[in-house]
Amino acid sequence: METVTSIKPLLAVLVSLAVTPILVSSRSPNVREAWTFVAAAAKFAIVISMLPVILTGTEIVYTVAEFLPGAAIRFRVDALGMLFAIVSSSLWIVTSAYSIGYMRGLNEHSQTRYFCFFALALSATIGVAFSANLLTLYLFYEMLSFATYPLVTHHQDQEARRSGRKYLFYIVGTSIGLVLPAMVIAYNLSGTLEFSSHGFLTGAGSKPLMSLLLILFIFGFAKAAIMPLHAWLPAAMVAPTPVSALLHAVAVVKVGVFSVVRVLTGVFGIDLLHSLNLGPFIALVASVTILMGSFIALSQNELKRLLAFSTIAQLSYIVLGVGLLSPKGITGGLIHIAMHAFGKITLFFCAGAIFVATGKKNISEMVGIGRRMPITMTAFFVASLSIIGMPPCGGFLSKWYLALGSLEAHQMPILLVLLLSSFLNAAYFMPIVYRAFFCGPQESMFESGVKEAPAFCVVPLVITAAVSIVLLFIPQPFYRLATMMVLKITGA
Amino acid sequence: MKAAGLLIVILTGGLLIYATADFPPWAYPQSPASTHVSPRYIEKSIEETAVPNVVTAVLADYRGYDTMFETTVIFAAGVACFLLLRIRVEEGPEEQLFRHSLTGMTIRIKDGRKAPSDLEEFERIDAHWVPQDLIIKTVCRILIPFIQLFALYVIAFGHHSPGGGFQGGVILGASVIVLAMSHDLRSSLQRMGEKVNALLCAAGVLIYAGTGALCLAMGENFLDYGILAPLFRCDPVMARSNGIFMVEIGVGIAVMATMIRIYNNVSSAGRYDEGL
Amino acid sequence: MTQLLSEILTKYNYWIYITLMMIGLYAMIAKNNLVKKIVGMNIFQTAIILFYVSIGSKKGGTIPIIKHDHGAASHVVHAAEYINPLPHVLMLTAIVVSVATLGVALALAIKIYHRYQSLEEDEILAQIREK
Amino acid sequence: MIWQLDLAILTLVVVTAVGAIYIKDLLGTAILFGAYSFLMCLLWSIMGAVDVAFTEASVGAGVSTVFFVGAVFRTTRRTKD
Amino acid sequence: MSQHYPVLLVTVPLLSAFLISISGWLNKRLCFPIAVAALASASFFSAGLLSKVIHKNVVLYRLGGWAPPWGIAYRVDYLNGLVLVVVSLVALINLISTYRSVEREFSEKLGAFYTLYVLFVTGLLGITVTGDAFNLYVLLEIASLTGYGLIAMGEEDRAPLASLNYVYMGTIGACFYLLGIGYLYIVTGSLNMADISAILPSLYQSRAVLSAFIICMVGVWLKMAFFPLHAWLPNAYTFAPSAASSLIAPLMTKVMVYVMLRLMLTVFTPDFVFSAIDINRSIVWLAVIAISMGAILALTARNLKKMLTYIIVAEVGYMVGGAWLGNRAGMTGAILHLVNDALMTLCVFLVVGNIVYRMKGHSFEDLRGLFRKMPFTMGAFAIGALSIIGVPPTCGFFSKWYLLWGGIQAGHYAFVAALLFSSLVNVVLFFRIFEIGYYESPTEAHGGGHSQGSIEEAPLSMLVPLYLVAVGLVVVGLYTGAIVNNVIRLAVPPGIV
Repeated sequence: METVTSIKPLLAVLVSLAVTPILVSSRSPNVREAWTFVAAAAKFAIVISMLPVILTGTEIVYTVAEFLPGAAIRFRVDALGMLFAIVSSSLWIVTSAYSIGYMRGLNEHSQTRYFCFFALALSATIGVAFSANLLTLYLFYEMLSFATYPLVTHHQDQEARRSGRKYLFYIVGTSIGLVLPAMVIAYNLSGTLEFSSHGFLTGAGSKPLMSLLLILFIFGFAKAAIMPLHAWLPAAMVAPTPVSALLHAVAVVKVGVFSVVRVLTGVFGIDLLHSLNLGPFIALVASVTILMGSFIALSQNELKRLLAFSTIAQLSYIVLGVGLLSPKGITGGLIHIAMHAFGKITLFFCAGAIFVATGKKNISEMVGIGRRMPITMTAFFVASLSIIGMPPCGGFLSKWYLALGSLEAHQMPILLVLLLSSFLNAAYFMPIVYRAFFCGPQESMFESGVKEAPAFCVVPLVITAAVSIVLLFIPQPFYRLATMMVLKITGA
Repeated sequence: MKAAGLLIVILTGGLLIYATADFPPWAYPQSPASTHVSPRYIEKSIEETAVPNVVTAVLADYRGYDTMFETTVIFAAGVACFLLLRIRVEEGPEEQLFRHSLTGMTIRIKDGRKAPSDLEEFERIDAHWVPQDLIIKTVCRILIPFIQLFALYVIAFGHHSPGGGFQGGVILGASVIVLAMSHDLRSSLQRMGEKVNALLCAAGVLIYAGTGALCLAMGENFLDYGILAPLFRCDPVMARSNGIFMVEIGVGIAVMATMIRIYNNVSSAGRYDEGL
Repeated sequence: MTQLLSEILTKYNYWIYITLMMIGLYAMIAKNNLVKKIVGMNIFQTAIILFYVSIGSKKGGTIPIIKHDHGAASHVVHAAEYINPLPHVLMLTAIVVSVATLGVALALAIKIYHRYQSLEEDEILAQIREK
Repeated sequence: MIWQLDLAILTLVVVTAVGAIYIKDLLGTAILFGAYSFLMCLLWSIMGAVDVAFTEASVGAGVSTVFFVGAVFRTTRRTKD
Repeated sequence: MSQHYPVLLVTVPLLSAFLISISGWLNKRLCFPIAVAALASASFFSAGLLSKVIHKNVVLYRLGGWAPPWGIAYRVDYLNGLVLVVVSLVALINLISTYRSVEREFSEKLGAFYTLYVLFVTGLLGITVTGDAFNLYVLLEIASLTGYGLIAMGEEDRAPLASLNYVYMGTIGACFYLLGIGYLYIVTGSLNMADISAILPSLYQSRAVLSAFIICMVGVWLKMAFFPLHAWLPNAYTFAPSAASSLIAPLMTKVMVYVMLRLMLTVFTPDFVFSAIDINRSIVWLAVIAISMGAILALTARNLKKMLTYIIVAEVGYMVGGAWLGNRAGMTGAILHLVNDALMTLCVFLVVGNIVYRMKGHSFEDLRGLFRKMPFTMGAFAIGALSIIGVPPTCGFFSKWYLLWGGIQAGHYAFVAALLFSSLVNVVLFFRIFEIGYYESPTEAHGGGHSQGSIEEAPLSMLVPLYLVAVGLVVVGLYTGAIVNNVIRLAVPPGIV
């Protein structure tokens, strides 16, 4: 594996950090938001500029500080990190536009703080994507936890306070209580924390110890919302919708899943998991979460909560894919990072747009909304197809690979889980769409006439919905990156 | 609390008794303490410092650095007492007592009314102390010069006999305290005011540390008095002796001033008005 | 038995210092009055000084002031003839430290009395709790 | 060194120490503490520590006692224990 | 000149203290500049010493020109070189930062305050630099005595009582140390640390040596407030004036931890401490209790400053536990945490100083709406809090890492659990503060007169040093590798693996 040293990963992380002083000091909202855009664009440009190098199979490395042999603050850009970084940095641009529309539309307070911490959170996300070892990953993981706290509790009322507590209790409690000791134990066993393509724990300890470590890691990264540590995610839906959209459909939860994937592939390694036969355990945990999440989502009335439970279920697809330990399954899981991101963010944007335009949060109040907000609801329809996994949307691709993976791994029950889950997805999304469009004029809860949310809200969601469709036909570069990663970790 | 205290005391005592069993017998001449470091002091002190009183030699030369900080401790205590207690009051306490010196009659002035302080025959007396104590006053007045003389002797003769800066300084301070007790605080403050006292405190330790710094400035290690020989126009060994003397003077001044300072603050609760 | 007795006799200074130290320690822990505690503190400190002075003593030794004649400093001095001076030096320091601590402690006690009109710890704590 | 004298002083030292702790009058405590210091000073001069004894006589028995008396004078003599 | 650094380090502040005292009576305006100059030069000398130690070797200095063990000697090695830099820098930063609050609280007695301040620092520097066991005691008394005075000057009524309790406990602690040294002296006849440790190996089985060790340790633990000997600390630090508490809280306990390490590593040597006597596991258990109790007691506090003092109690448990684990990682962690904790504590106590300066109080009620009123102060507080919690890249994480690693290596899982428990409790503690500052708006009674939402930030002279420390937390964290490799690795004796 060739490596080159470049400061670009650090720049990608720091570029959003760098604008925060400007954001704090600027008095005019326009200047502030312009800077946000500049930062987002710059970040995306830096990330994309690394893509050609990565696609040639080279990795980019940059060491900031080494504090112990084998434990440094170091960036390493590989295919998996690149995949995740592209998703999150491109969605930041879209979300910035959406945020402006949403925050101004609702005339929210403390917008400066909001944009500052948003930028911080993005820094942390990119940092996680590019981290070369557990220590760096943990660093940015924690940074993300604390940077998103003010975003989650943006409304500063009692409900936000409760949710904030829950959020911290789950996220920080597990990261300090489970991940930190697991990390120290891993370091004590192997003398390094550096991710490697076949894991660094091979032969380092007995099976019970390895299983313990696995449990500590999987549940420790509670951002992945694997049951029973999922309760923070619905609670965190008190946040403003753009926050929910980017952070809770993309950045935060994906960081959790990404960390789990990194640990499974870079710390344990597929071979070790194979030889210890831990794959079925991971698959089991993921399957339970998928089914439970979908079932609970069926019973939700508040749209954002429904989306939250849907997210919980969808995240576990990714874990499930890796847990299958088969090349196709892993490919499917990795692609799902991108597919789900575009689909779910569209859904959240729609929910936010509905709230901005009508002030409605509950599904039961949305009968007939399709006539009033046709563009929004069309996008909603497209995105839900993607989530369900039906063509012509990108979600189909990832689910297809997951199904292939389960066949490859000879795990029929998993295939059943996937099918059942898709069915459940359809069962909670389709009624919403149906009732939004197909209802009599007398049933409709809205006056006639089209009244969409502000353009700043609508344009982003149209873009992301379109991307969801496009991704089925042009899955590059995500597909390419995922297969590169699979090639690297399985050696196949 | 009492039971807990007793328990702790018994535990600690038990530990100490346990340890004592391994001690060499009391006053055993071959014990490590008597054979390891200290013989050199006894055998070489005259040769190296020309001071027969070994304690003084060790105190101010071999371990002179300790002694500097010991003086600093005293100085710090003085400053701390001042910082803690001193309160500046514009007018005196609520009531003041004045005695008519001819008749012995006492009058009481309340609530800051005009006091007859400008009249010669009235003298201010402490609110808590009424009797006229002519004998004590006179005896003390006679004694104080002798006490002070003795104190100076103790400082100066510390090289050859028990004594030195500390003891002399304390006695010197005590002489002023005796004055304050036999007369009153105000008359001792007249002789040594607060500001003079505070400056003396600092000056005393400054003499000590300054001597050390002088050695440093002349190119030797801190407090290495031998280098001062050219200043004293004598050989390095005598220079050590003289250096010790300088230092002892500093100690004496600092200790004296601090003892007075602590006494003034404690006995008047920081008001510098009516003492013991 | 005789061994025990000789143990007691040869080290009786040490036993006394332990006793005094424990008296002081007990007073500091168990007494309620602030000034009593300060007295205990001083007894505690003097006990340690007694201990050090006991280390210094030497059978057959005299006080550590060298007999000398002016001009004839060259005559040999035997360490065994004089008491160990080092503990004395250390204890001069300790005495001074104890009086310094005493001064500060008394100043504090006076300050406390002016605030609470009491030197009894329990009464003061009760006053604090009432507030 | 006369051991009888030594023993007597040691006993007295303990007695004054206990007395200083237990007497129910702070002025008495101060005075007994002075006596304690002075006995200590005697003890040390018996042991040959003349400089220490000298210091204790002036500091412990002298100035410290005066400080105690001053403090008691500025606060109160009464005590419960 | 540079061969005199060790003594200049101590005597320049000492002489300046006397000058400050004099100028307090003649010209008050000079006090502060003299103090700054003194501590700045002390920082310069300590930095010079550390670089000398790194580039050459151990620095020795004979005071009065007498060779040890007859005279007093200074000995600067990797361990105390590091601590010296920390002490002098923390004292300097705090001095500059608290200039305004000192002016306000002590305008009458400026000279006396700064005299004690500089003397306190002198005492700590002297404790750190000395190689003589008795000299250490004298300097300990200087630091303690000045500390009593500084603490008792708090505006609150309870300060004198808290300080007097500190006097009692501190005196017992110092006397125990003195007694322990006496025991060592009686069996070795020496007071020089290096000399004692050379004589000791033949006496490892002696009961007197064991007792000396225990007594010294108990004394030092009393001084550093190691649970259950911590009773004096919370009140003393809570009621002290803010300028004094932000000086004493970061430094006093840390320097005492240094003394403990010095006793363990140099005087008694690791051979004795970890092999000849078999008590290290039980001491780590004590540390476990200390950490847990510190955390639990902190939960009960209803006052920001008091909460922080209990956190100090827990942190002392960290360091004692780490040092007693008996392996290299634990010892490294203890030393590293000593440095980090000094900075972290300084940071949060400076924040408290700023809050007290503006809000005139430090109970939880005074913190309402503080994020809006003092956003920059609270920003720095957040960094300090994250460091205490142990979030990378702040320095608190890295020392905790070493401590955890040491605990796992030693197989002492209770210690690991206690560390994690206390970190989690710290999260609760600090986020409770954040919640109060973030969600609750000041009540009318407290906000009186001020319009809501207006910024009342502390003056720049307090903010700049605060941010210097806050950024320093991150920088020290990032340079942990360099600190450990160049200094701490060499400070831990090779006997400890």
